[in-house]
Amino acid sequence: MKTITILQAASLSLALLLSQASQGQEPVRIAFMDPLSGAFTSIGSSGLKQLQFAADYLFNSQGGILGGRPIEIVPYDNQQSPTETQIQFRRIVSDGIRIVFQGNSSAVANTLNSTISRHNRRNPGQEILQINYSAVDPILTNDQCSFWHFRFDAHAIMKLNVLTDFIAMNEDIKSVYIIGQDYSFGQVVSDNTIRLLKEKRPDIEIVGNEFHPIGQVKDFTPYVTKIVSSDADAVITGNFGADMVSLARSIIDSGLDIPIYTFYAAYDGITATLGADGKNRIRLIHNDPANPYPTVERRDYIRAFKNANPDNDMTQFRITNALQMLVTAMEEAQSTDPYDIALALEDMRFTNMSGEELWMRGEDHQIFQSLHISVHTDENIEFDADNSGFGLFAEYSVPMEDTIVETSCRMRPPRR
Amino acid sequence: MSILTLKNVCKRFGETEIIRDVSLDIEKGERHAIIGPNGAGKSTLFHLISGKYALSSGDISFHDQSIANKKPYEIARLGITRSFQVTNIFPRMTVFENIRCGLLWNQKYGYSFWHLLGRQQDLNAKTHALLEEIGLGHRAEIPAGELAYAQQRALELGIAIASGAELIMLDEPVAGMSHSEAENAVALIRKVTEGKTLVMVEHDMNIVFDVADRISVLVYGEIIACDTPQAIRSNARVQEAYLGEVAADA
Amino acid sequence: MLEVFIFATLNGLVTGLLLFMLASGLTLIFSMMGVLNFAHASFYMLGAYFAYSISLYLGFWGGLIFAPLIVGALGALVERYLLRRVHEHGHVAELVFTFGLAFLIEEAVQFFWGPDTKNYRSPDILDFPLFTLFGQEFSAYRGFMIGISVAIFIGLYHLLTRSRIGIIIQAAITHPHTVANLGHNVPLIFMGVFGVGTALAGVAGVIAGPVLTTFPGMAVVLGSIVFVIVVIGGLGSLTGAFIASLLIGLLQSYAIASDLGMPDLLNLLGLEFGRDHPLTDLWTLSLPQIAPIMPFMLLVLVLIFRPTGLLGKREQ
Amino acid sequence: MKQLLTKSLVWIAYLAVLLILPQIFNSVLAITIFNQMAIAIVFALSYNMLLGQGGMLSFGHAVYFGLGGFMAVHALVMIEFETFYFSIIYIPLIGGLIGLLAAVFIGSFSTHKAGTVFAMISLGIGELVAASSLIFVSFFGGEAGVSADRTYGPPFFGIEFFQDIEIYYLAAGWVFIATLFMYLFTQTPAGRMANAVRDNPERAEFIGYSARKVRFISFCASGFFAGIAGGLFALNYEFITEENLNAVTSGRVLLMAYIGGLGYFIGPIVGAVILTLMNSLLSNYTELWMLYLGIMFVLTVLFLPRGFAGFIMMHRVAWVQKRMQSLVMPYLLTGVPAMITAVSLVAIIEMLHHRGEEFHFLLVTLSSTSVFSWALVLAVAGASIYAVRLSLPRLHSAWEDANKLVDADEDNARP
Repeated sequence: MKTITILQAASLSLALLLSQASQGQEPVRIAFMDPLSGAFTSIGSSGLKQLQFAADYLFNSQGGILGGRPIEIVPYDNQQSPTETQIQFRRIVSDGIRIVFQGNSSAVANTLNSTISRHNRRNPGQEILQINYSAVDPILTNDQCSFWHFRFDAHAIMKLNVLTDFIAMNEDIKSVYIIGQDYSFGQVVSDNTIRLLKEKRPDIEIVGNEFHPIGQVKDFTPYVTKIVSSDADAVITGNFGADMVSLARSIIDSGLDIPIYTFYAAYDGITATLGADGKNRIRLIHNDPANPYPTVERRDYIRAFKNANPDNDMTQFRITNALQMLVTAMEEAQSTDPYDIALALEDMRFTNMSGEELWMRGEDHQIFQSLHISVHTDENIEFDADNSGFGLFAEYSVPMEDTIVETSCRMRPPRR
Repeated sequence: MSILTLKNVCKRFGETEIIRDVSLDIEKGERHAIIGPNGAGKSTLFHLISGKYALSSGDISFHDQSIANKKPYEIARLGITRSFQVTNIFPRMTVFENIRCGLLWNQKYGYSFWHLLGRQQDLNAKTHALLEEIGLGHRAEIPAGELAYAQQRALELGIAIASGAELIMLDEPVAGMSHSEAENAVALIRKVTEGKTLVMVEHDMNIVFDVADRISVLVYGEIIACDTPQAIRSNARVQEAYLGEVAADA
Repeated sequence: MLEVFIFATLNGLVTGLLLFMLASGLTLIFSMMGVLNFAHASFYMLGAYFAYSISLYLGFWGGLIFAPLIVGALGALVERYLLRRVHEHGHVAELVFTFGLAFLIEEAVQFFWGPDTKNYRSPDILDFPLFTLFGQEFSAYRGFMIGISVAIFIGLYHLLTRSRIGIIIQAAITHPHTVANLGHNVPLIFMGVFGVGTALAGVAGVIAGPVLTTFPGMAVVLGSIVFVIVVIGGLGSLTGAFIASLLIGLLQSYAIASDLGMPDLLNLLGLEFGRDHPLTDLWTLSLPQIAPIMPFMLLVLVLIFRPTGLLGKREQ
Repeated sequence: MKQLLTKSLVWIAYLAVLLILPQIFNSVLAITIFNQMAIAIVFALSYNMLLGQGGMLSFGHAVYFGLGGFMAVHALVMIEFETFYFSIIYIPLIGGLIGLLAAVFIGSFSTHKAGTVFAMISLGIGELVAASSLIFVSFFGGEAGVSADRTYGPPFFGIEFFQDIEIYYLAAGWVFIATLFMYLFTQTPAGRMANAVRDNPERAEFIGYSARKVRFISFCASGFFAGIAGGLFALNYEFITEENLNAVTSGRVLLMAYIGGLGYFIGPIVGAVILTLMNSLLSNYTELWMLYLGIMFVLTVLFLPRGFAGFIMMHRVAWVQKRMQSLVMPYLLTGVPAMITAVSLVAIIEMLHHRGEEFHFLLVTLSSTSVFSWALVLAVAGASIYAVRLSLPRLHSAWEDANKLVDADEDNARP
């Protein structure tokens, strides 16, 4: 993989210096843009490994696509910074690549989304397609939806819908405490949790609704003190990264034994760090099966990936889904032009390796598939995370049909 | 008539009183020297006049206008300029720039950021003239920090007089110079302070008695005598309080 | 409410004392050499990471002993072979150098230990609740943290007031220049002080790592705060640093604990603003929200109204 | 007169380079990088007005850049909704005015002192503004920032600024003007006194200048030009986020100015170009580019305290004495092996980084697991280091010779 990275980089910058974007080559080139240096490297590079693996294992080793053309993944490092994203996007354009995979940080996804629609409007015939495999800000498939953007992850409200159902079913929970990072996603989580719980379980009391600055909190104990003194029966948080770990740690250390409902409390070092302390306490809402994994095919796929990348996990299977559906669309349209691909992707129904059906709604380009709530444990874990023995075990699943929500998207497909 | 007047000036640092009730009149146009043993408070007196230190009590007036506790730059603008015991120039700027900066305020440039100095023929001419006067014309483009010691002292004198002040205060202008250097320095001082008022602190008695019209003797923060050189020479108190000591050294 | 207050105080104490362990070293270094060491928090981070790696083989206590020594040695080397070079170029150069060093150390940590959070655990012996109040546990480890910090404070205090080297350092703090004339090997003292200072930061890292999580960002989170403390406390004043540390520790902890905010203030004034008001963010501001920036507000205010800091004598 | 001629020639050359560059490198990416450079140059120059010219070390200069940028983006939005309507070529000016406004306010209390106190205040202010920018979402747009579309303004001679290249020429124009004015500022009484105050504030006061006022003026000017840079940023990216006024950006501009060379007018320009190139090219060769950047920065502070520009200026004496040629050979003899050493060290770092994985490095394929790789790299490193040690004394003596005589008659040293 690295070999490709560096060769690519070299040839690209060479191309730059000779001011000749290398166009019209044999391989179908797909850009992967996510943090590959800096604090968030691990998440970005893990995603890159998964995409690269999917391309090689599913297609390149099977003789390529569109009659023998290999898929070539070209990495771009945006350091999870909107500004750097702008620069890398222009690099992608000048390299003549038309399809961009991007996942991390809604801020980046939003920037990219508006940049791409701007670019596509100003440069007809050179449109770029955005494959969003992980950014969950609802507006991307609602008010800000775009013909050139497809999301392969369930957005925050969809996930919260399921999560609140799950909480509503639990009679023991009489009060919840919401704590999150002080930015858009944190706000979305808090607002919708309150809204949905009011509908489903008016008796549940919201005993706390806390925002803390992103990545600036040294010690979460003061927050936990408030949680404890509020006698909450459960905690809901949208925190990620170090903020997630520290929060969970502080809650555990304070001896508070209540469930913690999260979005991002697994993989990339977090599972290992939580270890035994988090067992049966921390639950995740996510859009893809966890242990036990349904099909043999799926298991083999994970094993193959594990063998190729012993230090990484198949953390975002949706990347594979996205690539498979993308290729299906290309084959269908017999074209690599973003416009044709987009049309083919709209309302596509696709059965993936886990044997479940995925639906890409044409109205807002939002994927729908089964959603799951899993617990952090070391029991019945076939595929663990961070090689820690701990992993995710699915406790509750919702079929695709029940995850569908309305959209405010009014999409104007471009004329051709 | 007197240009600078000190009335019962006192300066305390915490408990210790450095300047005790000093009163002094500097006549317009005179060359006045202040002498006294180390730690007598000569430099402190300079700092008080030039506004580096605030008075503890008393009053200082320049042209019958009180300058007590004014800011140094306000006092400088009124026409009092000074040099320092330890060389005090702008080391990273060229000799030329040093002098030109000295000239700026009294040439009415103020804080202007719309004049281009390169275009100010008159100003630059004045600067060159002054450079020649202090004998640094050929060093104009050297960074001041790289000058030899004696030259740096000369430069400092140049900066001091550049402001065109009427009252020039020099703190040990020839300290640490060789005999010949000192002579040149004195000559220079005579030349540039022509028609101005000079107050200087100096240890070298020959120079003091050679240059000064009047001498004040400062001992432990008090002026014990203020008179013509001859009178000072023959003043008994000064003899035992100060000159005796010097004689002993010699 | 009472329990919140009590625990807020305890938490503030823990944070404050931890901050002091960093601030004390920084103050010592500054007092001696007039260098505000930007990289100080980075040494704290190094302490945590070394302790983590060591604890994998020798357990927590091994880390507690050896990590600070390694960090201290590193610090001494930095002073001897790098900082001393820069010294002749003046304070700005020094400040900029330590700034670059901080940058470099963070990158180096990511290079050697990777960007993920490390699973650095507190020792099992201290893995029990010290006491339980209103059904809330106060872990023994936090008690241990307080203990260590206090011990270090006392130790440092004695070292500075009783021992001969302490007297010299004291002298150097008040009269930096005269000490050299007294024929002491000042460069050596500098190296020593820098070493000890960074070692203290190391200790802080070792005992903070398990609680505040060990990740490459941990230096940045604390770095500027420690700076603020040293400046607020008064450049060169240990006692000032101590007061400032506790002040900021408690301030932040109380701010988070409280639920007060602009809305309460407005209600108090009987004012009412709709959500759509252009300044809505201001009207909905809450104390917990601004807790992390409080130190900086304090810093700016102090510097404007009392540039010497609370107990400082010297100005830069 | 002759001097004036040469000077104006330099400026014409500068303008020419700015205009011709995109003709030589015309790929989309090249233009992007040039736009970055343009912004960086103005920003770094404005920072140098503070630190280099005025001796004020600031850790919060991004505040003025950012505020200018935010206001500029909001201005673009207003143009889009025709709150008021003017050509976007004036947008940078708006950024500049906002930067100036902020500087006037903050400078009024932060310029009392230079040195540590000033540095700390700037740090505090920087953190405050950065933090507030995340709290006051309605103006700063939270972590996603605010964005606008630059193409809604009235066309400027038919140009609607759809393409980055058009923005580049606009930026180039602004860069040229800003650079010119910042240079001229150094030639004014205020600019000169800034140097004087930097060198010796006490003396400056005794020649009639309030050190504080002098600092204040430089501070405001610097804020103004930082704001212009922010405005250019807004035009180029049509959006801006909190990260453009936080400590990272402040740190980056410090790096640029310092690596380029403080005190020399051209320094920051050099630094801006170098860092922009590193940032956008190096980051594609290796994930470790930040590490290399850090190493480079520390080395610069250690060995080139006056930055690259300072390194060039070091040769003034030798140049004046026409002794440069005597240095060429020694430089090559030491420089080439030194380069090789650096490269081999980089190779070692990369090998450690790609634990086990194979990767291409220049012409060879390396892997930390292959003995051959290690042998090769270590051999090269060892040999080159030895070569450096061998040739260093010669370079040293050559340097001595080239700079000798100077004490004998400094007059030669006059350029």
